[in-house]
Amino acid sequence: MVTTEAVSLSRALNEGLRRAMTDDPSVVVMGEDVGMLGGVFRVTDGLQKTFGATRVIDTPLAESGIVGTAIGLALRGYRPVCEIQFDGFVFPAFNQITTQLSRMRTRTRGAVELPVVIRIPFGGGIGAAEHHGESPEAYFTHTAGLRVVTCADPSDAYTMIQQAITCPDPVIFFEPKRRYWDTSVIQRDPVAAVPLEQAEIVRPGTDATLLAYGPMVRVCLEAADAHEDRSLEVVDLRSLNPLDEATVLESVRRTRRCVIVHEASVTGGYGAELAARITETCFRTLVAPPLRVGGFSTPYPPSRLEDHYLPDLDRVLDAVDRTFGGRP
Amino acid sequence: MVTTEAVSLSRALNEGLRRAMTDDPSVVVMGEDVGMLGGVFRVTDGLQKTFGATRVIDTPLAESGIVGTAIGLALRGYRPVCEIQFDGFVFPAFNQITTQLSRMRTRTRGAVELPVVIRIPFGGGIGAAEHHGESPEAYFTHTAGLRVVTCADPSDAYTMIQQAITCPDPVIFFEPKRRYWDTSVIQRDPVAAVPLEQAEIVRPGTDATLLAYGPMVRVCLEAADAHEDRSLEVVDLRSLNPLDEATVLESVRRTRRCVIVHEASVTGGYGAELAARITETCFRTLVAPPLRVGGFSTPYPPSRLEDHYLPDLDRVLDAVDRTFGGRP
Amino acid sequence: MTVGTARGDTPDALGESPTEFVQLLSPDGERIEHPGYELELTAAELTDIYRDLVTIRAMDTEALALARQGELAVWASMHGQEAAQIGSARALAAGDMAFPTYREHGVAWSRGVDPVSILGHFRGAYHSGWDPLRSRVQAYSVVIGSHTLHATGYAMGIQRDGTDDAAIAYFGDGATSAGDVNEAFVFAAAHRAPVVFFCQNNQWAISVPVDRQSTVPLHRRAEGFGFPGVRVDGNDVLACLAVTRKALADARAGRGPTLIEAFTYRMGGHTTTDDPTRYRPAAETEEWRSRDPIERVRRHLTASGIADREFVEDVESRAEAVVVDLRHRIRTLPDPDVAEIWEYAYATGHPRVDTERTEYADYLESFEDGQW
Amino acid sequence: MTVGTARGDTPDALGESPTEFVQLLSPDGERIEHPGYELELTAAELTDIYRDLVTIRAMDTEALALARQGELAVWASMHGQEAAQIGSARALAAGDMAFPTYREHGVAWSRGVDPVSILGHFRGAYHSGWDPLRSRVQAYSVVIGSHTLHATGYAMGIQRDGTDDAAIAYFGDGATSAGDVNEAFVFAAAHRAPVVFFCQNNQWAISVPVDRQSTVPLHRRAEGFGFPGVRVDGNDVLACLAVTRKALADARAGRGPTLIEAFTYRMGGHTTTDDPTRYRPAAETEEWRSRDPIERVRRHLTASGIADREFVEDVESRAEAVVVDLRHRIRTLPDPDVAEIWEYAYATGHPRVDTERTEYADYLESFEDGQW
Ligand SMILES: Cc1ncc(C[n+]2csc(CCOP(=O)(O)OP(=O)(O)O)c2C)c(N)n1
Ligand SMILES: Cc1ncc(C[n+]2csc(CCOP(=O)(O)OP(=O)(O)O)c2C)c(N)n1
Ligand SMILES: [Mg+2]
Ligand SMILES: [Mg+2]
Repeated sequence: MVTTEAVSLSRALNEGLRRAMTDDPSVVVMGEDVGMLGGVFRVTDGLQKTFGATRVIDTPLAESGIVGTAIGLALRGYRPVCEIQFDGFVFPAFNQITTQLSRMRTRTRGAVELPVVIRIPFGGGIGAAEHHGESPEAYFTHTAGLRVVTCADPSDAYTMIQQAITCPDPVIFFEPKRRYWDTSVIQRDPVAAVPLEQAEIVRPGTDATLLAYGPMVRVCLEAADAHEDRSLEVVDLRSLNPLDEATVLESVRRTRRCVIVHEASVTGGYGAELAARITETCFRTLVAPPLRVGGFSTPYPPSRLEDHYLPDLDRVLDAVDRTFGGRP
Repeated sequence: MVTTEAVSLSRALNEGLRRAMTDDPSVVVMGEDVGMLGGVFRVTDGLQKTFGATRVIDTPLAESGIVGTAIGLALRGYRPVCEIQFDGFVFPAFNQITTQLSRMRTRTRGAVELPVVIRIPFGGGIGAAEHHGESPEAYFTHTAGLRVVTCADPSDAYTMIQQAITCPDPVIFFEPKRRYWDTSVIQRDPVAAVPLEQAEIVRPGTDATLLAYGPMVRVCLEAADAHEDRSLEVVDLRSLNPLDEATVLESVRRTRRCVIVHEASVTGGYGAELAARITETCFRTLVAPPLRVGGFSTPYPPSRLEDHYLPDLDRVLDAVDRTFGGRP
Repeated sequence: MTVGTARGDTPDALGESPTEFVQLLSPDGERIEHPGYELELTAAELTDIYRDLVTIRAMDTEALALARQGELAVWASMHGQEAAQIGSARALAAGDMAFPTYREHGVAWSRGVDPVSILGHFRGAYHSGWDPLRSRVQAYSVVIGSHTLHATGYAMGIQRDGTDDAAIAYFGDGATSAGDVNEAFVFAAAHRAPVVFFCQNNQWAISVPVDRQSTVPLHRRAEGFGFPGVRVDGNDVLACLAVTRKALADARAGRGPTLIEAFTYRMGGHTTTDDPTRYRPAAETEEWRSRDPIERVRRHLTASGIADREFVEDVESRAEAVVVDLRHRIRTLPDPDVAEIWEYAYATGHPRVDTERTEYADYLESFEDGQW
Repeated sequence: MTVGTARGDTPDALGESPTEFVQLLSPDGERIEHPGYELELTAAELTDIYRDLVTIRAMDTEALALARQGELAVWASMHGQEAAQIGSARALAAGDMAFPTYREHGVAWSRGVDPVSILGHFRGAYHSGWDPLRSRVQAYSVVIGSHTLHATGYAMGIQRDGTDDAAIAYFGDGATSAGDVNEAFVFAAAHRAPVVFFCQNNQWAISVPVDRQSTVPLHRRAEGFGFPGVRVDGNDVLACLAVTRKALADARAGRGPTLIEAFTYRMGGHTTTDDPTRYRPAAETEEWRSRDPIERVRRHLTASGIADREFVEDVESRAEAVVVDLRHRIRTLPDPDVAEIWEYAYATGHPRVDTERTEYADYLESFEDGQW
């Protein structure tokens, strides 16, 4: 079913999955509540009805089991797409992801490929309970052998999920939870699709670069719109590992300033890698240090406090101003 | 048993544990093979004989179970010291560490403290099989609520393990596997002990700072000795979270150059956080970007290749020279 | 009174094979004897139980309304599981420690936890609103299964203390698939730890029916780990009390763990954000309504002359009073102070955490100064 | 021939209660019938089995020597477990897939894996030296238990393909405590997946005796998950073959998984870096030596006239030839090229990985240029 009206990010993922399952009978979807319920965010809505219970599998409640059996299915030639219900519940599967999924290719000297996609709704800002609002991406970007990507809008959601599924490497696919219901008209032409590992300059600018991904892209766009004095460029990284260094470094070299924004704790977060890499390569061009805006170095707070913990427009602008030598 | 001759790092840990168990009957040691065998590295050698099987517990083979029951023991007032047999086997316990151990204090608004120590032999260079030579520290330093420390020599091993045990916060205690058999005369005076969260300048210098911890401290000391033209300062971080920013930043501000060395993959490793933080705070003082020397962005290789993967004296010196504007 | 083993459901009722379980009170309120599970309760004890059941049902109903009004972010209803929770919690001694999931409001209430603390969790005011060590019920556990290992470790601590306390871990049917729960079985069996595993099989793990988790009755899982499992009518508060009491007695006597499967039903959605009509037939829920855990106690009390209409009305009006007070207090519950973000992460000083707190306070102040 | 259930050990022998298991060949080489496990083998099949047993024992002995000489970094000996591995692997059809741990050299050998690839793993030349998909035995799995889920998922794939292949997962007694193994039981049962769980209970997980993992026989774990468990004399190659064959037939017929507990013994240390004298009495090992899995086959072959002294000598000299060749090839096994560090991490291009490879090559070259 192809629509021309605006669709939500959740719906775009649903259509992307549907397309992938139609194109390739080896694609199977598995996870908790992905069948009749269609997933708690409805991303797999209706898929079981169309493709049956052997291709859309309601699994027992065990994340290690989900990823572990997905690896087995991939060894048998399938392309499993696993859903982890919420960010905070990926940790029981961490061993399978880190010691098995990410390494099978290296372990077998290329003899075995594991084209497994692990979808994880991530990020906060929806007023949810503990373990339902977190951003664990840095645990995965440090794990060699994994690809880590995230979409920020419905168009990317639609294409990137399909690209992730056809990718021969395992892909951790982060979905910006609080953007599930954002809508836009989606681009369905596969020829026009940006490659999975490429970053995108979603708003050109000249004075400073804002680096973001997933839910923070919109915040950065709003910040760029809001800033009265400076022309801010916003880069949506899209792929965190590999990082599209060419696009990122080109932008930073041009603007000579950058602010990195994510929801995860700043300490040891993905922004640390960005800042370190940018400094290593652009040290002489930079006129200010790369600054990081993100969650604090404490566990994610109860939801009544999350608006403080999460970067917002004001905190981004504050950091931008600091790269220009302090608050105005 | 107190000795005045040189003891190995493994032995120093053993003595530290023995001291802690003698001082406080609530300390229990638990893990796979920690009893009769004394652990695969003999760190718990003889403890079961002295303290009995109720205080030195040979657990079933299940790391989540080890950490999960340790949390329960701590809730009941005990101070468990868990041994994870090798770095690569901590991942089945990752959920318990990340979602439970690190957060119970926050979750209960300070009502519950979990003084649990998790000992993990880490690092490569001993010719071991897959999963036996890795450096997972960055997964833990990004996890708010945990303290992460590592010792580099027998004296620190002896005192730091005792400090970790008395610490009211959960501590991930990394032990540099390939230094277990390094020996030195250990300092046993508790009054002279450096606080757990403090870094130490283990070799003063003026031209560049080498930041290292655990197994790489010795490599950096050797590099400092070997460099013919430059005076290199070596800082042993000891505590990764919290980081002793005061000591680190003071050193880097003084030398204006720094090289960060660890065995873990550079991508998303702890060095990224160090580099980012140093740049944020010392940007105008630095004359060169902080450089990172570490493992590559690929899974740990088979042991016949590990000498290439692991930083050595030459790679450290190469980086030092690059901070001075290229190879000599 | 009839004697023997009751059947929980008939093949046609739920489309599965008949289920044997321990039942002491039939859906009609008839008292049944079950060998090995003798239970003598005074009239006062029975009316207390009834009071608890009615009160938590009222609180649950109120919480659902508060969630609908936006006063709570979400609510996990325990409707249908009152007997399992009140019955088992009543079996606990003062020194025992309970390890609940997010749905054990009846257990928390039984342990004397202020209901505002329970609702405050769902409001997002805090992760946990009570002191777990003082109230002897731990913080609600959200990551399925993890806390069963905590209960087991806690029980290992009891063994080392040499006291006759016990621990009880609550979890659902879905949780039985989790590695942690099975590891808890391994550790508890290896140590003969004084822990009771209380599984509320409410037939559903969100949208997944229990037969996706196991093709055999859940209580049978225990035997292969080396300890007994028993199925109890989870809608029968007396049976839940008796079965838990026996399991706790065994634990205290050094006979190790027991797995109790309380066969019950989740009458509502998984939480207020769930839509159960997407995956389960209304007829199933209706069938279970006829086995209501509160109704049968009322029938029993009335039939045995312990309670009259006046008593029933008194219980209801007192429950209403609790609810009115609760509604008021939750609506006026202040948001936590922003400093709580940093307050509890570490017991000891942490330079980065301290810096962040100060910097953020300065940042917030800069707005109040009108600079922004 | 005697008929009936054999006893694996007597209370005084191992200090535990008698153990019932399926046995088809007594330690004396006497053929026994066991109802449900009929087995007819030709003389050629029997001699083939014997040849395998002797050859892998010789290889194992050689590998121990090579480890002592420093040619291998470490070796995990399978001494004592030959019958369990050869017997079960012989039951596999060509299309079946085996999921081994680090100790399944007999299984790998049975599947036609070049022994140099096995030893190369322990030399540290590579993590895995064979193509798992072509040889139909997966890479050695080191993280205890993880691969049991892979086997289960693979079996779910077989179901989806509609073929009658099966999967077999090997693991030890210690592994039964791991969450992953129990989750594999859950998934396999829920899907009735065609997978056989083959547990070699060699009585020890490094220094931890099996009774720390479970107080009841391990095969009983299965029942509570809804599938059958069976204990077999793991030192009896015929029984291991018959029991595995039946389990595989059940799997192919859609009857779901079976847990097989092969009751056996690890005659050596855990690996060459282990010192078993620290934790277990020599008498125990000696007791088990009298149940040697190879000796009983030799006795049977000799007694039944299938083999004479000449045959036995021929088998030994051929095994020796394999070993001599192996020794030579492992000693001359080249170290892997340094580029392998980056070669296999990703199937597709990865800028950072590519940069590192180039930079490191330049760096190495700078030494060769004599600049350093
Ligand atoms: C490890 C983990 N995975 C997934 C979830 C999401 N989740 C919350 S409740 C639930 C179902 C739980 O079912 P059950 O154990 O039967 O308990 P019930 O909710 O029925 O009381 C799921 C999948 C979670 N909380 N933790
Ligand atoms: C998850 C994990 N934890 C710990 C280890 C370390 N380790 C290697 S083998 C072993 C014992 C395994 O015992 P068992 O399962 O009985 O197999 P066996 O070695 O006896 O064949 C342990 C603890 C590991 N490999 N993986
Ligand atoms: Mg349930
Ligand atoms: Mg074993």
